[in-house]
Amino acid sequence: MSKKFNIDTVANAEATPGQALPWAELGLKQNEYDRVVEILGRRPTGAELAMYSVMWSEHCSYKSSKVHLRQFGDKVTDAMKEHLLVGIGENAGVVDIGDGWAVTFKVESHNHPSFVEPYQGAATGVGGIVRDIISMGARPVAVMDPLRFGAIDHPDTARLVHGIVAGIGGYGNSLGLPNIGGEVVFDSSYQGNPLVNALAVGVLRHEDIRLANASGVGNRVVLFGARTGGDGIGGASVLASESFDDAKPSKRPAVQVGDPFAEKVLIECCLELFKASVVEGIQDLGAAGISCATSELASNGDGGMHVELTKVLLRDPTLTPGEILMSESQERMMAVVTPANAAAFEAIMDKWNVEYSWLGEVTDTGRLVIEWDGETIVDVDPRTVAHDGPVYERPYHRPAWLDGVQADSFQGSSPDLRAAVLELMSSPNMCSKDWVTNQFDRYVQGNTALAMPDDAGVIRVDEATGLGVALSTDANGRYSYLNPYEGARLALAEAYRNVATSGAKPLAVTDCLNFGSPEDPEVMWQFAESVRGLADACQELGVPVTGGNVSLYNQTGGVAIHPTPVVGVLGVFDDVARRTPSGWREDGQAIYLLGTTRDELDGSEWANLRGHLGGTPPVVDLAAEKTLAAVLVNSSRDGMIDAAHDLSEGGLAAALSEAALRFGVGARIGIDELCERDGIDPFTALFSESQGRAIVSVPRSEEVRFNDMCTARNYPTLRIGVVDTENSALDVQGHFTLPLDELKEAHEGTLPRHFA
Amino acid sequence: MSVETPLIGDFQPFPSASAEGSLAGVRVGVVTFPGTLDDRDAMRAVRLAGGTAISLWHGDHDLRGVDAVIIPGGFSYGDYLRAGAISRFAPLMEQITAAATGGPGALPVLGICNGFQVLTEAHLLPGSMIKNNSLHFLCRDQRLRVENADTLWTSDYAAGEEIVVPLKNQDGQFVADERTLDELEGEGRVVFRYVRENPNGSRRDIAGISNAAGNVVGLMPHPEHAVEPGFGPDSSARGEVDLRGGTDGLGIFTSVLKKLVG
Amino acid sequence: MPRIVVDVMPKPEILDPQGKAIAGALPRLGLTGFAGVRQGKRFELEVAGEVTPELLEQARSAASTLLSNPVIEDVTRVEVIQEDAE
Amino acid sequence: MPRIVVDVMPKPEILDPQGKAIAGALPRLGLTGFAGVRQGKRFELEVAGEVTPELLEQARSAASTLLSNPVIEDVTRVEVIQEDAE
Ligand SMILES: Nc1ncnc2c1ncn2[C@@H]1O[C@H](COP(=O)(O)OP(=O)(O)O)[C@@H](O)[C@H]1O
Ligand SMILES: [Mg+2]
Repeated sequence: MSKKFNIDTVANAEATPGQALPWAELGLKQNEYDRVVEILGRRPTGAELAMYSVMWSEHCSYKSSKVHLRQFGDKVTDAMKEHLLVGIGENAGVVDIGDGWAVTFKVESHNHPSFVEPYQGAATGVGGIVRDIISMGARPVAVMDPLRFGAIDHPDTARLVHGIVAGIGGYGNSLGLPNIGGEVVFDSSYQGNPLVNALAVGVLRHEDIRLANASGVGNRVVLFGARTGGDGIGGASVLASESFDDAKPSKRPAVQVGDPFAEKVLIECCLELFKASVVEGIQDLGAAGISCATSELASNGDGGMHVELTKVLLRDPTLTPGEILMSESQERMMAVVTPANAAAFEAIMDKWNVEYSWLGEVTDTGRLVIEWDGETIVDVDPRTVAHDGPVYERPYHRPAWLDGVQADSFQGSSPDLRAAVLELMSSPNMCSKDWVTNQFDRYVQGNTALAMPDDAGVIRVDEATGLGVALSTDANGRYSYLNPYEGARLALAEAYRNVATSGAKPLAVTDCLNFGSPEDPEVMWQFAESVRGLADACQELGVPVTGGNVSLYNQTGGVAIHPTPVVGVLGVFDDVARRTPSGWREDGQAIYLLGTTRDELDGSEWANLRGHLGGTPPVVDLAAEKTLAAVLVNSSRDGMIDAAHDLSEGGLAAALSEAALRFGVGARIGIDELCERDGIDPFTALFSESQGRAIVSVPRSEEVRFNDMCTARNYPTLRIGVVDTENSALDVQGHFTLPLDELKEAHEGTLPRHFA
Repeated sequence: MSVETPLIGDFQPFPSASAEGSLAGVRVGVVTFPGTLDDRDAMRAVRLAGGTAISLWHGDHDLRGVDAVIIPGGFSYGDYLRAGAISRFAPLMEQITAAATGGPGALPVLGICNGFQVLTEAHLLPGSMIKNNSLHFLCRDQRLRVENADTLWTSDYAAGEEIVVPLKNQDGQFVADERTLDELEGEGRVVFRYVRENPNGSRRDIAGISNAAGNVVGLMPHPEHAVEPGFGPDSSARGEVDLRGGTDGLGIFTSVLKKLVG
Repeated sequence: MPRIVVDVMPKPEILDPQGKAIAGALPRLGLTGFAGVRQGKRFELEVAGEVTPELLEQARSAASTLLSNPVIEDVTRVEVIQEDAE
Repeated sequence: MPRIVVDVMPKPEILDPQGKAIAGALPRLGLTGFAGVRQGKRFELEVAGEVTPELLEQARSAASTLLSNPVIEDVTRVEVIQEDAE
């Protein structure tokens, strides 16, 4: 039984061309609305208007970013495609990791919802990205969470930190997905606009890849999972008042509430569907809900679909057709099933107690036709909804203020080094993130070979061989603020280096581009430069972008966040038993510093602690990064190193401190030779953030072999110390000694002090 | 209907950790409820200990002839209402309850984390779990003392031996009235105790208990995540620093296998 | 639609960590007048037709078997509410 | 000791996963008479002395700031209870 609405049918639209529609309230521009009318050759119905308006939104259509994002495809060489099974454009990219195994991974943002309702916003962010992974036919195996908050001591920060961290954990832990890494950064530029990015990775056999398309005329279309409610359509209630007949619509929820239990059941249920081969194509429902799922499935398949919308199971019976099409209720999936498999499909739904409803079927008409109670309310070419959205070449220009900022290089007087290291390691960005990461399950599934606080998360894929993957996500908004082109390249370089530091060979990239308003030409320039930088850098390193997400309008008032291109790199291991931890363990091992240290303090954590942001970020040399990665991966594979930690934010001071604290094992370090070789002072040696560097610990028996390898590759190497298990301290000889207890207390006290 | 928890690749056969082939004849059932998470991990642990793991589905009415049952961790039914409250009413729980309370030779049952919560809700074990004192989910490597090494699930340990296994939960604070607590202590039914630090406020540092007959044991920390070198905690109570090398939890699984063979 | 309300509170002798946390937070908001806080649960069971005695019996049974755990909680109320107001 | 009771329920239009799970479980216990379940919270604020109007105001303020999340929940009651019974 369907509610009686005074619905706007196609026939009615044809009969009443002059009827005014609330397109502006739904976010369409005049030219966009005119284009819809032109495509249809008539005014849209209310339901069609709903579909076009959500699908043509910035979020779904990438209308401002599309012209730039093309570079990710255009700059991919054939060699880079070698491991790509599914590239950009699908729900998530799929990468071949050998032995018939593949992985799929992607990072997405849930920034705005998390500011409004931190717990649910973050939770549903995890839920959404995990459904993307499921829809490729994969079993999700891990999540990560790059986060950005405002200043640590701002009165609103605790609310966001508590809610967001609990939400990430509440959802991910309940799904049984180990959290294997992420970021926590505090910076006042994110005050009114925290960033909540969530990454998920899944595993599948090559033959199990599922693409979201509706093909096979006569195949049936089914919606399953949670019921459809009024979630996420707050602004669209203008439609409700248009078409509602007898009663006032109930209130539409301002936020979405996640049900991780329902999603966990959905995961198992989908995997059983895949295993039993009873679905042809499958599509997750995220933003734009049924509008998105039907139009994308149809346009990626045989081109036609017929749907009876009254069949949708509702949580709120007052929803109008347009609202049903736009609803963003969580934990739903849509599938295409052959008639012969329908009974098997239903049996699996019943086993897992999942609700479903058969909505319609695949046709060859080239039209997406949606009926309500037998009357046609949508009749469109699905491609025009899903793929032919507006594309903008937004104007952009380099900000005039940038010259001034770049000229303002950091001028610090040399501080007391011991105090400076303690200050750095207890600072909000460099302190231990245990208070956060202890709220996440890193053990579940039993395949986590490396996780926080090591450089990358490592997951075993194949229990028989040890085949596995490593992942790291990185971004530095300050670097990107100083130079967005270089900033994006630096983000990739760091993630790539982190993966290689763990011992994995980097293979592929995902990214989440968090920026301010594209309508601001200076922000648009930051965006364009970042994409150009990332695409160039991917080409130079030979790792393709397989998918990602763009989040624009991250600003409060007129002030945008620092440009924050979060980059995730995936690497592969033949055997995860070879992974390298970041901390020292064995007494007497030699500690080497790889790479060259320059005077590069602009944009650094140390400058940040002094309230300075100016100059130019560290130089990126991707050829050097490639060599460094090869050194790290080979020495891990050949058993030449026992520990490795890359140098990034906080430089050598941070890397040494973290390597010592990892297992509570100290070292004796000498930096004088380094200072002499690189022509720098001890302060620069410790706090500069020059790229292309890592520290490794080498067993005595391997030193010759290790040195030979570095020499052969012509990579700068310097023995800077030895691991010392006897004396529990970080001893930088001639400069200071820091007992590990004192360092640990400084490092671990900060987050509990603010949030516990 | 009984179906294995679906996998993308099926379990890979891997060499049994045990040389005693006879252990492989012991069939240990691992129950999956909707929302169970650590079922595959518990099955892996059984296999690494040398036994044969059998998947059991909550909706079945049949224990498939298993010699012992593990109710694994997770968030069955989302932990909504109370952890374990809804799962307790599953058809399979009736079979388990009947078999576990059947006098001498009763079915050995181990509840881990959510499984422990299910066992208390089902009244197979006394007490209950409330939210951690911190109100947060807490994941960390936890040191425990094996207080009672005479149960079916702990006989491979020495009484007083310490072990390190992962702990991960939100509702892990064990509570019971004073009389029950005294009774548990008096009868030697406190099987595991938190040492060094009580992570959640549990009464008398209790981490795990048994029923009076000793065949049903529940504990909050996760021994099944400390059974395989390379994938366990970073430390072991044996003291060495090793990357994810801790396997102190394996004894729980070898204990029951050996008892059932012996 | 009539509803049956079931209130469940933690037993007085059980320390209630959530209540304790709230009691600790109140003074920080300048709300200093309370001696303690306890947090319990309130369930609303919706009834499609009329509330029969048999249905009320069902609700009582639900309250004591499923909705509460007698080891840590007490059912403090099972009551019919006719309208949207109490 | 007098107490002030605060009831907080999920907004009707908001998904209530807990209520949904309970509603799904009831029929399995043979309790089939309910059309739906919603789970909310019930707080009892203990008052040391007398409940002054000012204290009730404090309770209302606690209810709307700390005890409920106005984005997803409604405060459905703030009321004084004198004795142990309601
Ligand atoms: N929000 C988070 N979730 C999970 N892990 C995190 C989070 N924030 C930081 N971490 C982990 O803490 C460790 C230190 O973080 P970071 O200093 O940013 O690493 P790196 O400099 O190597 O990129 C890493 O292992 C990282 O994955
Ligand atoms: Mg690193």
